[in-house]
Amino acid sequence: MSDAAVLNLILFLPLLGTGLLVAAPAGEPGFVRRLALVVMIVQFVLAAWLYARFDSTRAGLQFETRLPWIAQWGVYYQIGLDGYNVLLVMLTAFLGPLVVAGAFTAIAKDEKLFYAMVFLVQFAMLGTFVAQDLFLFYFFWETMLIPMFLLIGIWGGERRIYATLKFVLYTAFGSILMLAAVIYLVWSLQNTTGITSFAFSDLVKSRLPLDAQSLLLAAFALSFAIKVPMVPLHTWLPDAHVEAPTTGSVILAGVMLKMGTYGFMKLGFPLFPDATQLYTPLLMALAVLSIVYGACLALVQDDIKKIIAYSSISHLGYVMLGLLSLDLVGIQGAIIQMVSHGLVAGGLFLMVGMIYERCHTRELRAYGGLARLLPVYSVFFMILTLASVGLPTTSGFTGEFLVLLGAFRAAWPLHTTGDDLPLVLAVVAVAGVVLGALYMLRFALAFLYGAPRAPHQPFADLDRREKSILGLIVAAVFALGLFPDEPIGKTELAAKSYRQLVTASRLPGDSR
Amino acid sequence: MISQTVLTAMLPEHLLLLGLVAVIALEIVGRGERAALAVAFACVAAAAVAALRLGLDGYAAAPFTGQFSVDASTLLVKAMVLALALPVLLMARGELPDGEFAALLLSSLYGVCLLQSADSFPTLFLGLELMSLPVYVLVLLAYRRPQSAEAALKYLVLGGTATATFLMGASLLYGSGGSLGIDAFARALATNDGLSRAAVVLVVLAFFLKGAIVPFHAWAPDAYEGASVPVTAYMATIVKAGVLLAVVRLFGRTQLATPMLEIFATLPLLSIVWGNLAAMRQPSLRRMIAYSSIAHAGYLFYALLGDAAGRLQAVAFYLLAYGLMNLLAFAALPAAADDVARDRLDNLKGLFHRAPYAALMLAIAMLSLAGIPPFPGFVAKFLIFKNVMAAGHTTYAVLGLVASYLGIYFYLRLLQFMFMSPDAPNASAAPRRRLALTASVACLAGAVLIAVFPGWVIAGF
Amino acid sequence: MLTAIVLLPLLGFVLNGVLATRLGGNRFGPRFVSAAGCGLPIASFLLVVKAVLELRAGGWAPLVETVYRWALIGDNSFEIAFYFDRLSAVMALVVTGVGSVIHVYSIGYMKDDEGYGRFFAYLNLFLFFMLLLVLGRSLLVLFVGWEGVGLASYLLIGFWFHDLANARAGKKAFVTNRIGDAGFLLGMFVLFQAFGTLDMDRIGAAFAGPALPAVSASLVGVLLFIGATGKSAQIPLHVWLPDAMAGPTPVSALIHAATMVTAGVYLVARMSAVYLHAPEASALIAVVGVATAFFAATIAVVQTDIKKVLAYSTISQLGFMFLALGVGAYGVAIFHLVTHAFFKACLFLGAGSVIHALGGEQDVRRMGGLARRIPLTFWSFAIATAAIAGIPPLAGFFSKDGILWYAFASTRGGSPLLWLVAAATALMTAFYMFRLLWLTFFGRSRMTPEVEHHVHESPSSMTGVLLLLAALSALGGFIAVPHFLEAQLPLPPVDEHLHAYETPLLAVSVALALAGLAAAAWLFGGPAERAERLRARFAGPHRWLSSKYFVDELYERCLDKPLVWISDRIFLRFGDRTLIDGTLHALAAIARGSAAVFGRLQTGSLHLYAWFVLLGIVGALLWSWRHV
Amino acid sequence: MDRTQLLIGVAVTLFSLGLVGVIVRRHVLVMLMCMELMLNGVNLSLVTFAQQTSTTVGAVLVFLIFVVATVEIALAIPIVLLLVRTKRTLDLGAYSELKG
Amino acid sequence: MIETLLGHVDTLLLLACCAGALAGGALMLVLRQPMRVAMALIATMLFLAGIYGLLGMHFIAAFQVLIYVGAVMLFMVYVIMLLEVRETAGARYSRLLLPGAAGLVVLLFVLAASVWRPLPSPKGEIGEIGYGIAAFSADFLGKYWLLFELTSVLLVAAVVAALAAIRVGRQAGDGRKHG
Repeated sequence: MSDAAVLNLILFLPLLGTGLLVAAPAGEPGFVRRLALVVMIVQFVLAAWLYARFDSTRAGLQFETRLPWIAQWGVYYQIGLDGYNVLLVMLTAFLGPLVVAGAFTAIAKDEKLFYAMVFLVQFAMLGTFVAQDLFLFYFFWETMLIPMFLLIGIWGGERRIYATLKFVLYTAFGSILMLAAVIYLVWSLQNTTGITSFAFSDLVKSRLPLDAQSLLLAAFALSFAIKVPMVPLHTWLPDAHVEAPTTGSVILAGVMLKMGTYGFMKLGFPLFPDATQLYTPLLMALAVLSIVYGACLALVQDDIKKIIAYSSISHLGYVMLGLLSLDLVGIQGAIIQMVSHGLVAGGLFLMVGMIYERCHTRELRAYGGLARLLPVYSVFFMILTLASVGLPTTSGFTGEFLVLLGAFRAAWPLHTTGDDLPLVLAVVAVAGVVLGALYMLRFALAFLYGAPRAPHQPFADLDRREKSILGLIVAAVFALGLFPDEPIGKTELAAKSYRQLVTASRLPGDSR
Repeated sequence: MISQTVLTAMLPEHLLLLGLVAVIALEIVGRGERAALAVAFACVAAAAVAALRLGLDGYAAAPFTGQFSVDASTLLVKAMVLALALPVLLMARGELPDGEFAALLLSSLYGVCLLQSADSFPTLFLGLELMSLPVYVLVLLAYRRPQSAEAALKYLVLGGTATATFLMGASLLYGSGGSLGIDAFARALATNDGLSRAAVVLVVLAFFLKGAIVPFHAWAPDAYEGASVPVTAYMATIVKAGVLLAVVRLFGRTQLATPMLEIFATLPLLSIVWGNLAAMRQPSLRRMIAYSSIAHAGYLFYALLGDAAGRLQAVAFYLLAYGLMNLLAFAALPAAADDVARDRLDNLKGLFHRAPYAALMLAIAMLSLAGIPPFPGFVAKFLIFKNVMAAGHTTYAVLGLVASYLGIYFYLRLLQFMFMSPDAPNASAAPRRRLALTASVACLAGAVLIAVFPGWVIAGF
Repeated sequence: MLTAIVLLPLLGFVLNGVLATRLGGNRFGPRFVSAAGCGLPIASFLLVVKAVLELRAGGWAPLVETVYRWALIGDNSFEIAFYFDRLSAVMALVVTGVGSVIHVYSIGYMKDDEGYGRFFAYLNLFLFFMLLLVLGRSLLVLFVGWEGVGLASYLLIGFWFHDLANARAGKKAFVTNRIGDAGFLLGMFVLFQAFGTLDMDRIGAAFAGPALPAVSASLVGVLLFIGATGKSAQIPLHVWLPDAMAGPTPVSALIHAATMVTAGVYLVARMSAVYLHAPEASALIAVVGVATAFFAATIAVVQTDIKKVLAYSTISQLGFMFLALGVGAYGVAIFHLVTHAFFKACLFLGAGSVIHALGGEQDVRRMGGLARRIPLTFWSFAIATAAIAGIPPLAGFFSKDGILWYAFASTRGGSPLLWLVAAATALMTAFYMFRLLWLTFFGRSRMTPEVEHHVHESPSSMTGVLLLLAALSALGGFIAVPHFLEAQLPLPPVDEHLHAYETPLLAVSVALALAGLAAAAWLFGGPAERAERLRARFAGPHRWLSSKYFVDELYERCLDKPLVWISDRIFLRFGDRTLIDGTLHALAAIARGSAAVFGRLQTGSLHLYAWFVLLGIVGALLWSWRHV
Repeated sequence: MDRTQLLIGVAVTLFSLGLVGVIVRRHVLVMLMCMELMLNGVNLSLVTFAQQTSTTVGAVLVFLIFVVATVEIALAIPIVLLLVRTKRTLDLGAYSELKG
Repeated sequence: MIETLLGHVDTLLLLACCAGALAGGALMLVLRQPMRVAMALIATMLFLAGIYGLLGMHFIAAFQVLIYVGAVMLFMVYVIMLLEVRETAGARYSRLLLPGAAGLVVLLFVLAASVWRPLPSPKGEIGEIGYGIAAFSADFLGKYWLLFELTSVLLVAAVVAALAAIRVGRQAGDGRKHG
């Protein structure tokens, strides 16, 4: 079987799984769960195989498939792996089985629908990452909303309706404007160059005047920034996270938020380089604002999930900073930070889910001294906390360190030429590290230390399933912290092309 | 020779007429109740097939020059409309006195088909009337509750007003151009004097009135609610389709220019906003669909802003997707004790736990109407706004899209009721009718088809 | 081999951490823990010795050992490599040596603690990171160790986590360190963007080279020094160290006296090449150092908790080291670091032994007259006290005298003023240390009977360590560290005409030490009311000193509270809820409202509907007149 | 002012009167008659133009309108009868159950 | 004077008819009794027929009288009489009297202003026939016979519809009787 076929298989396996679930006999949750898990594992294995076969010395697409879909508008079903998405695809496939396994005991009603929805989300997210055609990208991008809407709305907490509507309406608003921008972009490409195509490779050839670029970038950026989310478009995130079932939170934090940053990296910035450079200071300021703002808010939350939710805002601020630094180190750092946050935040949400299953409350005040009640749990929790703080040897450090280094290195020359803003922002971002330690340790302090205290005692420590889930995540965290060289190698060329695309001006007049 | 052309060119219409006659005959012999629907179904299906066949062969003819002509796209459009009528017939089984229903539906369909081939205003006029008059009574047919009479009257009066307006416009056209050919309209659009302006405006407004565009929409919600489910479905899909396609035919290849452009942008935009917002707080499914159909009429008329080349494609594909989804929604709507209780949204609460598949189908329909991928509604909307954008009306396109955003909420609200709310107190899981199920499955299949291979369908028109 | 040195303690951490805790289900008992926990550090100590021998064999040419490439981005390669030269050798010896003995000491001290395995795991972890810190070739590796020891200290301070105060102290330490680390990071970044590498030897070479690098040495110096202040508890980031005493005493000895807190000193010495070009930064270091030394000493004078006194004395001594660094006497600073490691470790362990003997009592006001009850502890403690006070010929005398001398005479920013303050500090040092000695071991016993009842000398594993360290603090002064390091860290030149002052100053410092001794003896040796009267006379100052100049309160008021207030009121309540969500909810309300209006317009009256139609027709016709 | 103008004027006036009649008159039957009035207005203009341009199609359309007008009434009356039977009144104001 | 008057008699007649038609239309809006309104409508139709006649469209005038007055209005009058005896109509005007009146004014103004322009004056004098019944019927059954056929279809549909409506009514009646 050819590699391209494998990629397609990976993409459509979840759909297949959905079909199987529909066919599955009713009233046998055990079977449904196992089925879901098996499918996800197969998917991960295939993804790992492709990852191994991914040639990091080759630029451009690999394992590409390109079939006409809506020929008369030049819409193609075009998917493939490249440095941009390979790690994220890997991350998605890696979290898949864990998410499913994590839901075994948490979900007690409508299992079939539940796992079907998880599959659909998985499908949409993978599709978004592998799509190489703007129409296809948008297609998957939007498709994701619905299963997520149901996941949060059906299996969520008390205010789930409010949360899920907020999530969908927020996101959909961005998407609508993005749709307008997509149409305009393709149409103008048609007018200027005569080719009607949605392929990224063609769209990056488009040449637009600065004002058009700015408007289009604004539209794309709105949609992506909502997903990321960047302050001040973030208020959906805490509600969605808090009300969502553990699975939903993990999917959200683990993968979905990355789609925003991925969108910026793959589309937003490369498509409109001049506008990007024009608005970099603004965007950078927002990124840093997100870092600080998210950290500060995480500092004053009393809901466990909210703490992690706001920390996500802060961490993704680093990603944006790295992407905007346009410094190779920063870009690589951003990519690593995406993966790292996926692992760490995902893991933390899983852990919150585990404790929630035992104690049925997310009030931080209700807990204390878990280190004594649940020693094993606490060890994993501590590791993930430190990873989120960005302690060396964990993935968090790799990401943050490289991002900050890149941002600083990019800012310094500007500073010597008299533009101090980037430097200031970089310094503030570095200071953000302190806040990170502050809120996470406050959390750990109240959670693990002190006199043992928790509702619904006594309860057992982690069982084997939970241990293996967390074990895998922690292993990945350390691997990424200690040996980032391999993944960085895979994304090297992508980072370079990204920088090249964004730095090269593409106004109608000038020639390349 | 002539008769040969007449026979082939009007084959679909003839088949419908045949069906009508047959049904009446059955009525007379008093066997209507049983066989009427079957006969009607057969005839409509036959007509659809015939139209499709001819259309695919690229058949074109003008048996009555200046009155009636067909070509490939016309025939395909007819095929589409007729195909859309089939699920309605399936739904109707056992809900309505079959004989009249079948007869009226057939004659109305005849009118719809006529509209697609009309080359002159008299034909157009007859088509419109032939399409609408039976529907007034169809609305009345569901005399399960007195409101349907009221609905019928409102529909009739405003429909009559529309006819009068249309005729007034036509007569002014006649006066300014001395001809009642359909091309007189295009000419009047181009010319720039008060009389032809007034003529064009009146004709267009008449179509707005039939298509329920704000502020001419007011009849729609009441009529839709008053009618019984299959009739509502028919009105929401096929009647609308007939009107819109007629408008497209009327405009032909003319590109809109100010001030008609502005009228064609503003009122539809207004009705998108109006319909989407007003639908938010409706307690009854049919009423909600009515408002949503007002909004969708907005999108459809919006398509006329687009460049002439892609207009028919856009409208036809949109009508196909939109029609299939409406029919799916109504077909999947579970039966209930009485017609009123049936579409109370409250009674749909927790539907997923009573009838999961019905709930899923309704959900798909709603999401597709909301224009959310991966459902066909998205591609349809995309196509329309792409055309508008391609005609250079960027601002209008963006406004339209933003307005369409307002619609997402109330569709999701229905999903929320079905999936996320506890069961309705007096919810009775009534047995589903097999035919309706078939209808919904058929619609679903069609939807999947056009969602996966939109290219084929678009290529057709 | 260097790799092995570093990894052995890590192995210990893994073994103890996994197999001897509830994580691995307590597979192995205390014996295994002690064996692994102490054996591996000792092994790595031996390896260090071996490495030193190799180093000498190689004519003191630095040993470099590249382990693997951490990341290669563009043409910037980040490598994990170890670097072993004289400086690292000294540090490694101290770390592993003192570390090992403290491990041994802990066997007895932590004997019946439930977290025995955990404790050793943490200690080993600390050792691992500390070795990473001192052996790392690039600032990156150093930083990894730097943060790692912070983590270890965090875990160990909060070792008895069921008492929330301990955990809080740990958090405070970690966060305060983080503030310093931010500066450290920035310093690293500046260097990186200037040289494209983080290898300290390369950077040093670049600075030593003929062409001066483009980057401002002072900026780098200050930034790195900020990091150092965090780790080494210098003003203004000194607040965490006293609280860190919440940890078990061996931890205080190892981490918060002997090794970790001196990391800042090591960093500055290691980057001396930079500071040689950064007189301003050096001056800042000197001033901060001496100020810290002075103020810490003043606080130490009135503390009553035995460990707190030692903690402030540690801060003060670290101040001395930074003073030396500031005036360019890097070798001397390291020398003081070494000797300080000896006697401060000894003191802490001694204090630990006392606490052990008194069953957890730490307040000197409830001690006294212990000299005869626990003689070994007493003697070692006394020797270490004399050493820190600078009584010749004990270790502290040499190092401290060196510092005073260079503070006075160095051409790199030495000045009589610095000397004066430092001397005064030395006097106070002698005073508060002997005060501590007297209050603890002499005079009448002020213990409660039941405590009194089972006072007992510690087991030999502890006393042995005490004696060993006492010996070292007695003789450590004869290890000519500055001379050994001179090849790498040359001592600052001194003006000829100043040499005349050398002997008098020596005499003065000895005199100061003895004066401190005498004062303490007079004040606390005699009847108790003397001290009382003195305190009564200077009540105000005493309040200031005993409450540490209210620095903690100041920070509380100016940093913590405002931060929380802003986060809660401005960001959360105003920003998120009112501003953003408020707007959105308002929009939703508008939509709902207009929906209601539209609904009301649908009155059901046909008249109205028809009127709408008329309205539409009129409007459209009017509109159509435009552009006629 | 020439003749055609006058007649068209009359035609549109009748049309408007009819439309407004639908708006202002409560009585159902009166309302229906007003619709007829609208159609009569249309007829007038058609005839005028037919005569003016001396083309037959206008007249043809007039005939079709006769038919349709008749049909509309024929359909309207039974509906009205139904309404009257249930609502016991011819007042259009009473027929507003469907709303919102 | 008389001659001139006679010379323009048809113009006068035309004016008179127009006035009559308008008056009838206006009366329809103000008269209270439906029966009177019907009468007004009939009057209007007759005046219109007169206009048609004057324009030379005698056949249309004839059909106007036959179909409208003869069929439709008769039916109407019958229904009115049928219902008036039993049912009492409510008030004369809807609440929208004033807005409606305003609308009337504006609409009149707008429509008139739109069409108000010199149109090519007709060939020949008044009364001279534009085209005869012969030409018309030839066209009607020749060129436009499709429309003719379609009209018949329409009538069939109408019949079915009317029957259906009536039957619905009957069912409702039964329903009320039974329940």
